[in-house]
Amino acid sequence: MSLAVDLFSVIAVAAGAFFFLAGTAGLLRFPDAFTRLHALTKADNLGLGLVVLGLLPQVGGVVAGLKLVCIWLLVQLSGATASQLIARGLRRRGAPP
Amino acid sequence: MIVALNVGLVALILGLAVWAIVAREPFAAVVGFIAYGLLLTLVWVQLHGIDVALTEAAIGGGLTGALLIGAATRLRGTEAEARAERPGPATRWLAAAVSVAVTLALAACVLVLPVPAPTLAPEVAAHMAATEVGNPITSVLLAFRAMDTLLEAIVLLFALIGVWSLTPDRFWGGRPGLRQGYDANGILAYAARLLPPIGIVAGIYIFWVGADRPGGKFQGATILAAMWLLVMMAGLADAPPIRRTWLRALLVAGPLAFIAVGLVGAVRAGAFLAYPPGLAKPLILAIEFALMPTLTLILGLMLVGTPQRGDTP
Amino acid sequence: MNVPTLFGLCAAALVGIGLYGLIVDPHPLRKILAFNVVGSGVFVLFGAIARRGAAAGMGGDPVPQALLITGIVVAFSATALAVALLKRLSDEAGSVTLSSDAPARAKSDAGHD
Amino acid sequence: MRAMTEGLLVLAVLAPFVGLLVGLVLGGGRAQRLALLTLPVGLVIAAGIAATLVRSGETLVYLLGGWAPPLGIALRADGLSAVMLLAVAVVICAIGVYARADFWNEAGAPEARAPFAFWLLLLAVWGSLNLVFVSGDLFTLYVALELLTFSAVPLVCLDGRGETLRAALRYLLFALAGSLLYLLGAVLLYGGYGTLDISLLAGRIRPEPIAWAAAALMTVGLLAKTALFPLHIWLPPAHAGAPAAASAVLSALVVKGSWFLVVRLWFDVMPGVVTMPSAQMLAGLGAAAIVVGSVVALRQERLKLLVAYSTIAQIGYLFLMFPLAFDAAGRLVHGAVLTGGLLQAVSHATAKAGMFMAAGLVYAALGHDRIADLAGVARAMPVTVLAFAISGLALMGVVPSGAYLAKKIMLDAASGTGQWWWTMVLQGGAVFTAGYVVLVLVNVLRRPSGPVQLVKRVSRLSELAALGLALCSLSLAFAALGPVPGKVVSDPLAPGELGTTLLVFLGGALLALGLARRATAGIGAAFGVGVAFEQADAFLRRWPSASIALLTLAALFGWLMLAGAPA
Amino acid sequence: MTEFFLGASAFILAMVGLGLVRILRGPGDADRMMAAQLLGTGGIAAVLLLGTATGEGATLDVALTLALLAAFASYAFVKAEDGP
Repeated sequence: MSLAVDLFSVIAVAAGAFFFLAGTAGLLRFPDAFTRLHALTKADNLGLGLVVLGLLPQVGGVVAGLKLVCIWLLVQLSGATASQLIARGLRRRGAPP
Repeated sequence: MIVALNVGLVALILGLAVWAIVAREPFAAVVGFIAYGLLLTLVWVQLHGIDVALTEAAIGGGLTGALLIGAATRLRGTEAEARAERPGPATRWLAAAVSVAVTLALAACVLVLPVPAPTLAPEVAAHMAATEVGNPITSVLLAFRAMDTLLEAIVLLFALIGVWSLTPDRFWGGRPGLRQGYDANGILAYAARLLPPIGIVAGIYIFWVGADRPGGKFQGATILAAMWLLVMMAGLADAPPIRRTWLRALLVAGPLAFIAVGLVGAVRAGAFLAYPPGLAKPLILAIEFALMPTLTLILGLMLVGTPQRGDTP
Repeated sequence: MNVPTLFGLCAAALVGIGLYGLIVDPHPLRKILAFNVVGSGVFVLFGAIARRGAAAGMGGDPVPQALLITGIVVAFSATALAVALLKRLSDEAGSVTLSSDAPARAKSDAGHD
Repeated sequence: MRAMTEGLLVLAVLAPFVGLLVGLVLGGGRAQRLALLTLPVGLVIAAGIAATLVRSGETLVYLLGGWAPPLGIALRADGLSAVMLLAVAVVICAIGVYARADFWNEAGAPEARAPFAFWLLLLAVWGSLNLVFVSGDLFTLYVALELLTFSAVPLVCLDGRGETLRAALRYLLFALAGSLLYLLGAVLLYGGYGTLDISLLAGRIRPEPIAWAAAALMTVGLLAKTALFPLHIWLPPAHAGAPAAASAVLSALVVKGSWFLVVRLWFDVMPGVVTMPSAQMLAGLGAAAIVVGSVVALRQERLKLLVAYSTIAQIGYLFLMFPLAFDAAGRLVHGAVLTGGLLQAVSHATAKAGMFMAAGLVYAALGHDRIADLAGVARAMPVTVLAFAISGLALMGVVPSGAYLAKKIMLDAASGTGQWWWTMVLQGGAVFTAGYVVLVLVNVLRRPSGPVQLVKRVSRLSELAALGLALCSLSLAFAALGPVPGKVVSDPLAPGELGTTLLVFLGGALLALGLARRATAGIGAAFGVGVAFEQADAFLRRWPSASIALLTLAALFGWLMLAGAPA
Repeated sequence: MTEFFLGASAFILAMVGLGLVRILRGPGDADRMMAAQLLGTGGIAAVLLLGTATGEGATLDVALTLALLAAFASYAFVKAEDGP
């Protein structure tokens, strides 16, 4: 049982790490600011989500698990609001979309 | 693995520190510095200072970042003037030489630090029971070295008085910062309605666990201050005019309560800031509780800055 | 090399980097930034020293760790005061240079002549 | 009963702070009345501490929270602390009386910014200084230093003009650099010895790399805050630009806080670590400060800047005692020389406050303070000019001033230890001081070409406060005669003494003639020297030069301690 | 398991570092701000992994604080940029 749980954690965290890699690769390869940031947002949030998923069975305890999920949700929320605000500011000043 | 992690962390930190110093534009330097603050949090985790990591995350990651970003954006027009004053290569080399000398001397000191390292951990462990709290950091901050914590609150207050004393005369007593626009359907207003309830719970939670686990009034108050600022930035609430008596009363309530408890100790337990046996934990919690609103207000107001308009909203 | 020594050396480097910036960068905001880098270097050094003192079941010496929290707060207050002063200077004088010399001389004479 | 008297140490710190906290809530005129009420209370507390100390003869110790160091923090007051506490209380009270005229919030009127801030900051400076004097813990001292800086910086720019804001920012940034170096040293000491308590450290510290590095870093950090030449980058614009009452606080008191800490460190924490060569260098910087500060003071066109530069010279004086206080075994010891140094600090604190107050009154009355246009002021405001003159005499070390007695003690030590060069500096320093005092007096005593136009009547109370402090400084020798060995001042009115005083005046007059900006530009060579000094000062007060000097000095101090250490 | 978490943490940190190098160079301030915001996500992941590896439960609170204040600098930036 413990082995299966550990295996699940390893796979999820590894997948999360992969998404961080993908996000960074996109960042280095994509041509313009908007696509770059778009790619990075998606990849990083997925990456963090998978890491959180992988850690859920490891932290031991419902409260800690709730905290983990809460952290993920908060990052989602702040990422979404901040990128929207910044993008809107960019457009208002007439930067190329 | 842990070695690779630490070496990588150190390399990143040094790189970001260099970036914060040499970047061409102040804004780029400030962004680098914010990332630097984030990595410092990791350093504190690695050095087993979770309380410090919490403080760094709240202050370094949140408040200092917002403060510097705001300043860098506002001062964008002043870069050219400063660049013209950049010292010549001879001065820069000399500066580099003396800085390297200091680094080398410090490095030498680090390498000759005595083994075994002197430590007060056993002393703290031996006397912690008398303070009735489970977090050694809280024991130090509110019992063994309570004076420092009282002074810390007073330092913050002095800095706030300093910030206020810069007010243009015509605005004295008025509201700090600029009037913030309010857009009911805006994204910021959305965030400012959603985040603060979570933030307030988290802030109070971190304050509450501080007695027995990493956390405490200061870290909690920083989070609360950040939430208050968010609400103000979104235009949902306005900063209070600084002449309000209730505001000023709250600003001094924490330190005054701290001093009052200290004086009670002088009468009942034989020394200023001593706690009568059995009452240590409730008194410590009372002090922290009294300090929370004070610290929250001071931190928030310090970030909003100098009054720039009159009393009217 | 053990962890405290590694971070101790890192701290020494941070202090040097920050001091260099403090000396050469003419912009006050950059000096404030450099001050914070030096400060964090001092704090990391103290943190490394605290970690060396791990004993009695604690991951580090709690006394320096508690002092670090106070130190961070003090550094933050200093930053906030300096930034407020800098903003006000920029509003009032329209320039933020620190280099103008013996400034009281010209101004107060002009004010009363 | 004993605990009661030692509790005075806590009260000395708390009284100003509580006054400030409550004043902040009361606001406006009530804050100011509360501040004025706190002044005598603080004075009584300081006097109580001094009286207790004299009676018991041993250091007062108060364990905060009942926790003994190294875990807890101890407050301590020895003779050094008590004298400083008392001196600061007296000067603050006089400044309070003086400032009533400039910073007055009418009872019914709405709260005004500058007066409100001034009274709160005055209490803030006071509490912070008291904490510096009584704290026995290096980290608490760091916090105290920052408290002092945070309360002193806003005083500089109370008028809100761009120039003073710039001076304040420069002061803040340089002082912060200094505090970081101090903190770095304290951190190293904890890493090496596991305590921050002064008396425990004194027992554990040994001459070795960590102690040398810490001593060097802490010393230069404090010197930056004290503005010892060549680290005086921030002082002239800050002290000259502030309102007169604030200048008096800054110049007379605030710089003494960090100076006091240098004394504490060298004499009480690491007397076995610092070496004779490093003390010689410290005093050498002091000598340079006297020469440069005095000559540049002579070159000033404005009275307040002249007084600010003279502060730089007087700060130099305060460091002359270090090489003279070593005993035969090469250790720094408490003794007559330290008493002399302390006396000097107290007489400077009182005289310098009096001098800045007088200069401020002249400025307020005339609406300017151009030295060349001061003719007739002596007749128009005799009490103010008298206060300035007496402060000047006290600074020069004329009988029976405290500075005179201090100089005597140090001359005695210099000849006793064969350090003839300090005899020269001590005597020469008085001549330099006489130079700028004579310069100002000659100008105010000149007959005006027309009637003197006063734009404002100055408050008689303010004038008396300045005069009182000046007289205080001039008569300090009487007060201090007790603890000083009698032979030093056998006969202060002997013909020889009077002759020396006359010589000092004569030398000062010559200097003023040769170096002052306007007086006699004809004396070519001397004029060139004056310009050269001005340029050197301007160069050193550029930010990069000053900060490089700061770190270079740290390296030099470290090296001198390392090289001079017993093998 | 501990080793694996540490390794994953180091890996994500390396990615964060690589991204930083690219983004700090600009060109625009908005890019930089966004980058700092997003790299915070990687930092939070690293803290979580590190905390789990060392078994220090309180690191969760550190990550929680970071997550709460993650967007704070960005908000300040937008406000300062757009004016009140």
